[in-house]
Amino acid sequence: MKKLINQPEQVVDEMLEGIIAAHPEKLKRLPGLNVVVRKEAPIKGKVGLISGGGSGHEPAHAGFVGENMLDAAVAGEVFTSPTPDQILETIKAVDGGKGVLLIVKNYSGDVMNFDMAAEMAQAEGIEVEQVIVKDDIAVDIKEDRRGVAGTIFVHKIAGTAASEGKSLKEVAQIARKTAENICSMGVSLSPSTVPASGKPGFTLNDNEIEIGTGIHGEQGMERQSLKPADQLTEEIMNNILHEMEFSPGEEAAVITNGLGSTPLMELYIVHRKAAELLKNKQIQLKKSLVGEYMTSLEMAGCSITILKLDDQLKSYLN
Amino acid sequence: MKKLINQPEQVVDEMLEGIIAAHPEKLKRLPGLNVVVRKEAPIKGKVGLISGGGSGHEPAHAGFVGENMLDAAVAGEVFTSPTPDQILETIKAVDGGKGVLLIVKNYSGDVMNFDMAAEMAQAEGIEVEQVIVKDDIAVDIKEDRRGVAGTIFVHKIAGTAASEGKSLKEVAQIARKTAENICSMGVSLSPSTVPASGKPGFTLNDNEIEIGTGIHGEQGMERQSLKPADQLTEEIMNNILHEMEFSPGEEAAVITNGLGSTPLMELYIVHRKAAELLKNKQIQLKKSLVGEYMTSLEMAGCSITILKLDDQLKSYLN
Amino acid sequence: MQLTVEALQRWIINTNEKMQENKGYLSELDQAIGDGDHGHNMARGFQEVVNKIEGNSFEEAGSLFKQVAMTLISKVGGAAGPLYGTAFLKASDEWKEKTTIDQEALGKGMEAAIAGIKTRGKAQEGDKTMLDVWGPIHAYVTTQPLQREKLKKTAKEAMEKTKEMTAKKGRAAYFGERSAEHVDPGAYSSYLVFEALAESITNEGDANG
Amino acid sequence: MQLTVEALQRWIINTNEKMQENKGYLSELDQAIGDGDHGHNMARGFQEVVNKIEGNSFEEAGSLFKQVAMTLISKVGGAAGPLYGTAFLKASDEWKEKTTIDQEALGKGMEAAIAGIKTRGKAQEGDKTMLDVWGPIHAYVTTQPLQREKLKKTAKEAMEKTKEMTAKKGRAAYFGERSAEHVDPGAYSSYLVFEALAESITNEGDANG
Ligand SMILES: Nc1ncnc2c1ncn2[C@@H]1O[C@H](COP(=O)(O)OP(=O)(O)O)[C@@H](O)[C@H]1O
Ligand SMILES: Nc1ncnc2c1ncn2[C@@H]1O[C@H](COP(=O)(O)OP(=O)(O)O)[C@@H](O)[C@H]1O
Ligand SMILES: [Mg+2]
Ligand SMILES: [Mg+2]
Ligand SMILES: [Mg+2]
Ligand SMILES: [Mg+2]
Repeated sequence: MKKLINQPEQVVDEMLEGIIAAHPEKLKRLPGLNVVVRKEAPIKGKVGLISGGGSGHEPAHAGFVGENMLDAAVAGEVFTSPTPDQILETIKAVDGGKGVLLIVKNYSGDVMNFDMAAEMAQAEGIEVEQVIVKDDIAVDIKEDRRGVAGTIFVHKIAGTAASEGKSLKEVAQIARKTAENICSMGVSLSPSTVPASGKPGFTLNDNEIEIGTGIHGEQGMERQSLKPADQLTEEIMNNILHEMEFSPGEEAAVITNGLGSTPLMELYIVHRKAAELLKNKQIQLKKSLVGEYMTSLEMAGCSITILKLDDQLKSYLN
Repeated sequence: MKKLINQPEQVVDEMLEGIIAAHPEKLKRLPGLNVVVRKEAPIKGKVGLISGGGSGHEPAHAGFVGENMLDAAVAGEVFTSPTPDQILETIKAVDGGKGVLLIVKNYSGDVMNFDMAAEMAQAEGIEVEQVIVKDDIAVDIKEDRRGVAGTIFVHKIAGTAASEGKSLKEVAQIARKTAENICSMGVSLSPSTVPASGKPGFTLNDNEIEIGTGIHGEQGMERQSLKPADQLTEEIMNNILHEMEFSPGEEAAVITNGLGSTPLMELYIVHRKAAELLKNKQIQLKKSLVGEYMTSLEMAGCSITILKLDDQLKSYLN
Repeated sequence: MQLTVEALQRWIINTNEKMQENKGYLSELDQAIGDGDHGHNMARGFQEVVNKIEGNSFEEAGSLFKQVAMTLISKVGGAAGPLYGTAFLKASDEWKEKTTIDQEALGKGMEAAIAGIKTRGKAQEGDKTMLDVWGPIHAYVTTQPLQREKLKKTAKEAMEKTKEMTAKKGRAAYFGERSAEHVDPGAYSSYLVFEALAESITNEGDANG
Repeated sequence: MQLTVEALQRWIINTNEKMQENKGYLSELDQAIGDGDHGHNMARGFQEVVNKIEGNSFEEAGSLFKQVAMTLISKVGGAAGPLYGTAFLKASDEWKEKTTIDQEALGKGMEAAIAGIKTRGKAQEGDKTMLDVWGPIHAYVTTQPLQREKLKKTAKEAMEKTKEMTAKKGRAAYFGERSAEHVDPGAYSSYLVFEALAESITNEGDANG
């Protein structure tokens, strides 16, 4: 394991220190907790927005704390959901009197920990709503789908809605609508290594790739041999578009997301093909995000996320 | 070689297509050339700003084309300087009558190709100035130093100066002052593979790192065994600060730059230590950039860049 | 059988020792059908529990297990944290004010714990989770006189049975039928919990005492 | 010796064939003390040159070499592109209007080419670059009657000598003294250029013709 770290037990703490050292004018850390909060929080009259999950997905989630985005992010250990006590303190720290929305990715650990925190906060009289993101179509059963890079769209759209002063009910409703209109799928070319374990999460042969791998290295749909980027992109896009109903002329936003060690050059090559395929189907590409948004440490590969837009979602995305 | 590409000969062209597909409202490509230009270019009354070099350093350079930054970027083949004819066309495309500044990294290929283009443009009556960035202190002799991540600061500061309507002479002078106040140094944990060759540029043992490696895999200062991030950061910072004259209370901007496959988590761990060391020396950290700015395909490792600020540079950086 | 508060405390300390010893193995099990952190999660959480309770003496079982539960909830994380935490929290409610736990009280505590796990995790027995150890142990505790070796055997067999099951809940569910060649890591950590319980019973003298 | 425009054209076509054949080897040399693209750069550039000149017939040497130079400049890139491009551009100036090149004209063309390389690259002979082949060849061409095998030998020896040199210019300079175990890639590609020239001379019949 060749990593720029000190002690594996310290990676999350030291990373958060680094984030604060980089942006002391915008961010603060809740004392003693693995939580990054906007410096202005709590903001009166604005719904508080919290996301979080295991670490190792940077820039998710602390990287999305800021104006028109999140008020706070809770960081668990690497690939491990954060605990309810940390989430509860975060809720308290961002509640400006208008309630708090929790943006949760659909993993049993995240769901349970955020649930417990929401119950505790509600018991203390804070209004809390949750939106569960389930965008990874590599999992068959809809209810069991994992939350992956599409979560970024929920951060952004709910963030703008909250900034406009919308109520908790309204922000939650927009966030849920966003989540329901997102499909994602990834492909992995090489595994990542959790610092504490020191061993790669899975193994792939020299010429092997895995379609549908999750962002913690969860099993995907199938192993294949390496193929040209265009072919791979087409396969992923077909899977996604098969799940979504698009009529000619409708609009979409796309994230071509790097999983950690795939060069931006390759992401643009993939994005080029994705854009071409949308065009062929007369789907209008209104917004593109190409880069690392939801990573899996140094995993190689990428994911494609499509958000189907309507006028409301589009206006909040920009 | 496991890459998300089609034909190795097509990577630059397809990447540029992807960039344009992602941002059609902001960027255009010069027909038939590997050049990305702001949609509004040429902008009357503004000095045109061009950067460029071999591909494989994404987001450099096309990723920095935009408001308050570059007007255009010229992309060579992977790790190969672009040719004078492409640069000449770019100069013509961004000259708004106030002349053009070329931001060049100090590699003999880049210097010669940009020189030739500048001569050709001057012969056609266009005013051209150049600034050569030589920030990589891993090379002993100052005149031979390579241009690496510090180039981003030159893009940004010259970009703001140009936007303010400053003359070519003024913008060039500010750009040169910036370049003279930048020192960078990198460490590599694993090599990158140029698509056309299919083989890693060098080899490192499982426990080996190389201090001072260039962004094309050029030989560094020495090979060492892997050590804790804090120790490594201290070594790099000492090397850099040894080259720069800082008095207590003076101000700095820092880029903690990922070389391609190093997770953001690790970059923040390094940045944390860099910030701490600056604090110990009573140097005020005024601006931090942490992420991938000047990469080397999927090389693992990072570089640290320090820019010494004065009031003028600081005002243009923000 | 009567377990004093001290014996219960030793149960937890003994559980921690087993988690530390089996940290690597538990994470390996989790690497096969999950994300490879279960051992680290359990070892981190139980170490904190022991840091909190060791040296302290508790008057009654309720406050001991509330402390255990709250520490697990705030230190384990992942799926295991809320589940083990909820389990011990529900048991602590049952054991409030009790200075000794007899077999009946043990059964009642486990019943509450299992109900807590089910509510929190929305899983059933047979879904290839820790429930597939807790369930059989509960059945044994409520129907037969407690014996150290029998308890161990029951836990072990239940844990081993999860190997054949297809996961329906938690990360292992993503592996679908391919999960059916591996023991569930949460079932294994629960087996360790009850192995430690069995050993506590012996420490009290006769297993039926 | 007299080289017709057609013979000169065959020289360039033959050079391209050598670049294609040695593409991998040239990049390997460059991988050792540079960035591993020299073979790809030269092969790409000379292929374009041949695409442009093959089939066309040129009236005189100047326009042929201007075409060669401009294509190299716009297709090779890196350090080699401007240097080879400038070299042939300067030579083309010398060879303007000439329908044959004799040994004297060859020497004058090379002199101009070398001056161009030096101005553009700011290098000297001994810096471990392509100049360390161009220099010795120029010396030979301007002092002795041209002979095919002798020309080849001179080029080969000059190329091999770069192995011992320490690089002072170009990417190899970063390797400092560690560059001194490897042949310079640009020297090797220049050796191929002159080997092809030698073979063109033979095609014209007697090497001294
Ligand atoms: N919904 C659930 N109900 C009961 N047990 C569950 C559930 N989800 C997961 N588990 C248990 O938790 C274990 C995994 O715990 P752990 O690895 O620590 O968390 P995570 O899956 O979040 O990484 C599984 O082996 C399983 O026994
Ligand atoms: N300043 C220079 N003067 C003369 N020749 C040079 C100079 N710099 C580089 N070269 C030659 O160019 C060769 C490298 O070319 P190439 O690999 O194509 O370009 P790059 O170094 O930009 O990747 C070197 O082997 C050397 O012979
Ligand atoms: Mg986990
Ligand atoms: Mg090169
Ligand atoms: Mg796990
Ligand atoms: Mg080269």
